[in-house]
Amino acid sequence: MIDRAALLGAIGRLAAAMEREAPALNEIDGALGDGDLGITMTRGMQAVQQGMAEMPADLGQALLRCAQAFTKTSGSSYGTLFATGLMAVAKAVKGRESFEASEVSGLIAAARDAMQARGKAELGGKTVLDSLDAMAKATAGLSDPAEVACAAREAAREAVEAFRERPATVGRARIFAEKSRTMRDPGMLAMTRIVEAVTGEA
Amino acid sequence: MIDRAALLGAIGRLAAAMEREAPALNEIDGALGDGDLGITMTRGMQAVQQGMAEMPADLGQALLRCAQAFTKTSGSSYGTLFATGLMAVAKAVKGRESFEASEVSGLIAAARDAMQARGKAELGGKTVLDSLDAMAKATAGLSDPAEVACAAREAAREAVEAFRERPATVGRARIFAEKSRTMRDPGMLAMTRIVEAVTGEA
Amino acid sequence: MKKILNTPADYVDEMLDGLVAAYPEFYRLHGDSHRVVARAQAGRAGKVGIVSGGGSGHLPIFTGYVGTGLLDACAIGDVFASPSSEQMADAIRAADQGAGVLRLYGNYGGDVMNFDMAGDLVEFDDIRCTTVLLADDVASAAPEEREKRRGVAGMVYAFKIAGAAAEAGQDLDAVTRVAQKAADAVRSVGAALSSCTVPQAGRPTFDIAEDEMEMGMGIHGEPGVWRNKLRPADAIAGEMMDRLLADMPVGQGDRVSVLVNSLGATPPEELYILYRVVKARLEGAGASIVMPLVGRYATSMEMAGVSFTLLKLDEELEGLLRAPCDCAFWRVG
Amino acid sequence: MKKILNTPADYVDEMLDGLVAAYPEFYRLHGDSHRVVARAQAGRAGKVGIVSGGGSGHLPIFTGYVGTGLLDACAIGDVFASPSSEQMADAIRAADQGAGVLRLYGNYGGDVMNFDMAGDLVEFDDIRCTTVLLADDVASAAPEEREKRRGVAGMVYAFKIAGAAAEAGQDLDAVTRVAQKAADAVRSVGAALSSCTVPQAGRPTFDIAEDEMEMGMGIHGEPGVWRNKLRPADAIAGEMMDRLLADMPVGQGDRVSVLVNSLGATPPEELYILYRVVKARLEGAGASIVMPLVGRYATSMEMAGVSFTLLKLDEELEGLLRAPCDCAFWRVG
Ligand SMILES: Nc1ncnc2c1ncn2[C@@H]1O[C@H](COP(=O)(O)OP(=O)(O)O)[C@@H](O)[C@H]1O
Ligand SMILES: Nc1ncnc2c1ncn2[C@@H]1O[C@H](COP(=O)(O)OP(=O)(O)O)[C@@H](O)[C@H]1O
Ligand SMILES: [Mg+2]
Ligand SMILES: [Mg+2]
Ligand SMILES: [Mg+2]
Ligand SMILES: [Mg+2]
Repeated sequence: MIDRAALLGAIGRLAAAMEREAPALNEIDGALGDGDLGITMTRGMQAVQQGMAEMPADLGQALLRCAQAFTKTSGSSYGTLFATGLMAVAKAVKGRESFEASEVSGLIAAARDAMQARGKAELGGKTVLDSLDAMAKATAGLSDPAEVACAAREAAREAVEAFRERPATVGRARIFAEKSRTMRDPGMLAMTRIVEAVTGEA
Repeated sequence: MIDRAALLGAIGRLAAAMEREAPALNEIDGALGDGDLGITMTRGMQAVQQGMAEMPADLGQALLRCAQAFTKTSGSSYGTLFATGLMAVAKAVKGRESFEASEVSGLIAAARDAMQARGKAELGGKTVLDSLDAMAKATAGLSDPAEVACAAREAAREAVEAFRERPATVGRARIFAEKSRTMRDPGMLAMTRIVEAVTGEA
Repeated sequence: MKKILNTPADYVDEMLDGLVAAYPEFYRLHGDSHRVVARAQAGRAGKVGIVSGGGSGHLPIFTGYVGTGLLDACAIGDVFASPSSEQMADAIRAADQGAGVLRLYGNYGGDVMNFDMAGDLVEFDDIRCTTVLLADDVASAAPEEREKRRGVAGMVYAFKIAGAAAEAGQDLDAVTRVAQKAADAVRSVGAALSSCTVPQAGRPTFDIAEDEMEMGMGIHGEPGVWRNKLRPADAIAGEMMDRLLADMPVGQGDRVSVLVNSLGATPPEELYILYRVVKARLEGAGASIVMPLVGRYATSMEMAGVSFTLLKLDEELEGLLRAPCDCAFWRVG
Repeated sequence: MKKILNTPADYVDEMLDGLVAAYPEFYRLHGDSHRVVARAQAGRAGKVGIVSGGGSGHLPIFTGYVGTGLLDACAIGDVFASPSSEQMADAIRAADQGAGVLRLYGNYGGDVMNFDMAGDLVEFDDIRCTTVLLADDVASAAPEEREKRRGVAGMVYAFKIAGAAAEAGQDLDAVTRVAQKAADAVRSVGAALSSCTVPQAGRPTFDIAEDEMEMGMGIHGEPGVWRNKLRPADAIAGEMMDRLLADMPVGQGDRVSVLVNSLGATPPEELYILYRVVKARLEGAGASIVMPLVGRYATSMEMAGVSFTLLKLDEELEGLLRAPCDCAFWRVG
């Protein structure tokens, strides 16, 4: 069961992880783009953390606040997409103080769809959408929290590698499509780190 | 005696000499300035030559035309100074169809003074003024045409060397005063070539 | 290329401070993000608002065009980086005079996401928003994929035309329609001779040899259609006109405006040399040139290079183009 | 730095062709030398004429400032080279409306000789001429030798003020007096970060390392007062203000205008960063800033660098500064 306490715990772990991973994420983003992915996530999570004390018990309201922390601190694609995904989940759990692990797959799918609508990218295009898609599929039908967490992590990790040899198709990296063919997508890698932190495995 | 025929002869020789010397004059001017001294003199003398057919017998009128050829074709210091000198001589011989070799010293002095007024430079400043000053002094009191010619040439040549080690004090070269200390002044060298051509020794 | 700045992190904030300090009669900072510039005097109540925005480093785009008969507000990001959607939402709020707001900006992925998100945010304020995207760079995608093209200097014309319509009291749908009409009638192409340097990066965005140029390059250094030896001015201008006219033919009796734009370092002297060819080509095709613009209207800081923008006019667009406007960088009428 | 041109020999002629083609409402070529630009519509009969001139490569200086409330005509030489005295005489003839002509230009040896010679030439046309020289570059000579200083961006203010006086119907002596007053009240200083390239030369005028700058450098690359590592914007602006204020103190209650000028490649973003310091210094001294100018007003083609120009105002100068003017590069009122 995921409630306010669980959320606060996840926020703390994610903020710490992003701070730790920032240089690595900046570097991989910098190879094909502007090298700000680590900054985007770190700043966003710092702002989320600052709002932790007054975080509402209504998970919809709470996740909306998290989203707003990102819309305030970042104009980068990933920050906006992440906020979009959070808002989609917020909408889905609005008015509730908890949800079950069995709902996670559907929530991830909702985030994926909202982010796809926002970013107008195709599935299969080597973006964070493909990580989410893999995670939604891998967690579908599961209800044990540990199993859900494990499946999500595995799916995220495998997606990064599965798409490694593909050319980038969106964002700044698209310009360097050929060069990108040997490189992991920064946004997919970031999503792996995010799931790892949220599920307490990082 | 200098008359229209003598003037036309001198013009022909000078135009040819300037064409021939242009690369050398451009090069020495280029070392400290904009490298246009040869172009200035070549263009000016070409324009003078174009007016040769209708050159008036009145030497004042004729020299005024020569001056105008330079005011039309050049905005460079040397062209304007040269035109100024020619205009001063033109004024002095206005209405006359000839003058004597004994007058040359005074005419050079008149040119020197007009050019000094125009360019506001001091005598002794390593410029064409110093060539003219030396020539005026060396030809003073002489009346034999060959003697006058020889004295003017010698004076011009000696002046170039006498000022060689001095720093430039005017024009673009002044910026490179130190570097200029080992170099001949382009305008003084040009005046030597001019006298040589005009007196038939080039 | 060297830059005059204090620290890269302060570049945009200090730049905006200086801009509003120099022109308090035109610009003010709105809100507390320090990244939203609005008109010093807000537009008339009931006037449709027009906002734009995007990364810094393109002055006068975007901020410079806040002014009467032009934009109402702008959100500005770091150099070549989108502002946040909250800042865009703030710009929309600043621009709103109760008649809705047109979002008018260039087609870049991050900006599009953020302006869309900003629209979601201001829904809570009951502000109605429409969108017109500039996608005028013919070198950035084939005609079949026009909607994928980047937005470049064509924005200048769109700001002018939409701004005039809004100033004239047209409603949001009408302003949006005419802005879209301008966006559809505008084509641009650029050529770069040297890179600029993003302050945070500290080194040129791309390397290009001292005797090379790149045709069709984008204003952030996006690759163009060819890179080769620098060509003579008339050949460069000729090819740029070929590319524009292939995409949007201009013929006998057509009326067009044309913008010959420096990307930054290229001085006006060179623009005039190019303009000879532009004029000869357009008039040679039988077209008349209306209000040509030659200068720095959309830049990439100190990048050397040029862009040409062609706007095909009808009576409505020409009237709006000629209408008065006023900002620190451009004045008509 | 690369240039867009056809052949160096045609650079200036083609540039002027393009300029008059782009702005036929402002400029026309006068006479047959192809190097004299006059107002498209000559000034009123009986108006005092104002001419300027000098080498090309400084747009908007000189040609750009031909216009109402500014100059009547200009003679333009090759890049960084004086026009001929005949061309200057032609410009004086174009400017004359029967009330005499003020020659208003920068203190460079060749230009001075040629404008003096041009005065001799137009004596035959019975045109009365006066002269005011700009010698505003404080870095180019000590205060004791002020008359030896180079003329730089201060010209812009002198054109504006003399132009307004002439437009207002003042006679030649009055226009000359007020132009001299402006010339006496103006001080400039520049700093260069990179060289420009004279087309005929084909290589940068001077070499300067990628991490160096030069303080006090002239607009043709004349050496400055020091060359050293590039400093932060605030330090550069601070030193430039120090130099100006040491030469012409500004204090409580003074009214000044200030021009923060790009020498070419330096983008407006950087000018605004500098302007913060300029404003703080002047206001900190108790002075009020009137009509600050920030932009490209006097350049060396694609040179990177800036100049600051300070003009101390009295009531008369302020009135003339604020009077209307109009040309393709600057409009007031
Ligand atoms: N339109 C899009 N749709 C989905 N994912 C996207 C999109 N654009 C970018 N991404 C993802 O975001 C990552 C890059 O994010 P970020 O560094 O914030 O981009 P930028 O700095 O270029 O705005 C990419 O690796 C990709 O996974
Ligand atoms: N003010 C001056 N007075 C006297 N002679 C001068 C003056 N200025 C330049 N000169 C002479 O002219 C020569 C340079 O001429 P020129 O190349 O035409 O100059 P620039 O190209 O810099 O205008 C100098 O070598 C010097 O002899
Ligand atoms: Mg990035
Ligand atoms: Mg980014
Ligand atoms: Mg020379
Ligand atoms: Mg010269």
